[in-house]
Amino acid sequence: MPPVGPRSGDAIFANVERVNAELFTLTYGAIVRQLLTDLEEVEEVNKQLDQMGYNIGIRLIDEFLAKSNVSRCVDFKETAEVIAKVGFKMFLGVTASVTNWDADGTCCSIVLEDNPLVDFVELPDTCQGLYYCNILSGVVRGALEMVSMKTEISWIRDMLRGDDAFELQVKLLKQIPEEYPYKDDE
Amino acid sequence: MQFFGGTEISPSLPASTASGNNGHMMYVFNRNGVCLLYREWNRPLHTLNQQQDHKLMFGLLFSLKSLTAKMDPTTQDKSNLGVPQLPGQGCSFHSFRTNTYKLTFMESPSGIKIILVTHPRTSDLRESLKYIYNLYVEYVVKNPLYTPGTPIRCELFNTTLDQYVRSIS
Amino acid sequence: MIVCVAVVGHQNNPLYIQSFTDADDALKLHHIVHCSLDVVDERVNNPKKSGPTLNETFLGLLYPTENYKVYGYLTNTKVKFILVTTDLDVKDADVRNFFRRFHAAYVDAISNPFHEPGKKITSKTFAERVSTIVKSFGMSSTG
Amino acid sequence: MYCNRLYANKPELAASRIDAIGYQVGHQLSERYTMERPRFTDHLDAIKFICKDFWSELFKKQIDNLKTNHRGTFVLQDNRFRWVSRMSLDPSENGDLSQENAEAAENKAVQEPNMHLHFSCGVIKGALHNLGIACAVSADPSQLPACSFVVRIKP
Repeated sequence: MPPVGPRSGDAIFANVERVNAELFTLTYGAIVRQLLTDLEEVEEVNKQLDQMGYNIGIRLIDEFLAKSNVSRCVDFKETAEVIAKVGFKMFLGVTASVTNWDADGTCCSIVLEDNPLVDFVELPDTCQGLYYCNILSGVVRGALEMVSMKTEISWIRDMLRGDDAFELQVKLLKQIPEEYPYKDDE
Repeated sequence: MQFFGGTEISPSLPASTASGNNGHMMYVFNRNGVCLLYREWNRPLHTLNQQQDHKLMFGLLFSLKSLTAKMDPTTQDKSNLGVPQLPGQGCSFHSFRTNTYKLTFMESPSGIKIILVTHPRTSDLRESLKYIYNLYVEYVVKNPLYTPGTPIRCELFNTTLDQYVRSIS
Repeated sequence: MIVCVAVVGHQNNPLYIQSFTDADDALKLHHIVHCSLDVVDERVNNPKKSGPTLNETFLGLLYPTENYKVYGYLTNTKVKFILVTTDLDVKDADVRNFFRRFHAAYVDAISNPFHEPGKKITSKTFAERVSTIVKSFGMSSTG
Repeated sequence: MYCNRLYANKPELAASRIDAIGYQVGHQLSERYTMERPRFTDHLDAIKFICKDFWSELFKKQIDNLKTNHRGTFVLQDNRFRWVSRMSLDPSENGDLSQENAEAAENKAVQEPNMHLHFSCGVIKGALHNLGIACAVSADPSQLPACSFVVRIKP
């Protein structure tokens, strides 16, 4: 099978309708802050951001597929590469790399060295448990679920917590085949 | 057999030579088999009620895909007939033609299926379906009032789609 | 050498004040900053025809004392920046350049989603950037 | 488009929250986009700034039409407002309803985009407040994809 779809998102990124970068970054910041005010518990905010990300991911996948011309996402390894190289470039304008594959190819890390979401951000001491970019893990989870891959995603490194990069661990739980939705005797 | 190969996507309209009313009807299903959209332009005969009609169409695709994959002479890796596949797994068909109509089909890796039934003498419509998929992204997925997984009720999508289908030759 | 910089909110509430001297004249510098605020108000309300262009953010030299020169800047959002320097021969262009960079640092600092408008600026990044800008003051034109 | 979707998927975030989020963003942006420009002399000057420079930064286009009654009310119209350009509902859905219900449905069609416009209103309000202008901002999406914003300056 020849490789399908593009290997980099640069060309697509250039064509995608873009929203003003500062507006995007500041809006995300304002949302996080509003959630902190409303929910009080940092854990709850993490959960909510993940859920919002998931809701976005399940929509974003179709735009990604339509614009990137990726026609199949069956192999997890290939899909992870495409998400990192093309997906992140297309929607965030940054390139991510995929590393730390485990032996059976079901777990890897997506590493971001640059992340526009955190421009200007300094976490106050009261928010130390906050995964500020948790929306990203939700987006990836939602998008992968739409291409039949149930995953578990967690943060390994976070620059707002003093690490040198952002690292998301993506663990494939199972691939769900398409079921025939109607009962035969109906 | 593989539907849509590695060609560049065309955000612009695929060229059409002549226009007319070649489109009969169109279905959009999601990965759960929910019929998100049924649109009809030219269908003189209705034999089934709408629900049965959708079910029949979905069943046809489901079985045909399973059969085409099973028949594939180029690959070893096959599951048993009727066993569910991942969207995009195995080979698939992109169209078939009868003496009275032509059916063109595409499926995205996210399981969105677009089926366009047209006049039997229409040309290769694979690019057109990709274009319709792009319309779906722009006017349905990006419509904040639309809830994923529910039937599509977006005026902008319908009008743009109708206009485009009229141009198909 | 710059001895003190300050950011003051539109109700004359101090948002950031930092002195850069070893001596314990912080109190004196704060007093100078405080006094300069009235000059800013006066300057804005009664613009001199000979002074800088009408409504320009850069207000120029507010007043010289025996040992210091005090410069002012007023943003569109009515936030005042004050600069106190011991240099007696200061180029206008250097001061303008200083305020431009200082303003950019300020804008980024208030863009932190956790910063509350009207509250003091506690950002470490901002403090570091200010210190860099202060250190490089006047360098560009002297070579 | 994407930030629009962020909150679009959060129906439980009430209008006031969305407005507050927009306010914070507008407040911050106004500081950024007024850097290196002279201070405004009056309200009209500031409103013009919103129509031209501010709108251009955000949407790569200016407000198409500005009207005022010269007593503190300004109407800013964008003939093709980007954040609602993909928004539509099917009117025929309510085709066979009685007159009364049809009116209710129409109200709904107006209200829903309204929720999404709270963000834009918040942005404008936050920006103007930071420029020293206390005001109330509302949106009129009845002519989609055109959209008008009404700014009422508080005396």
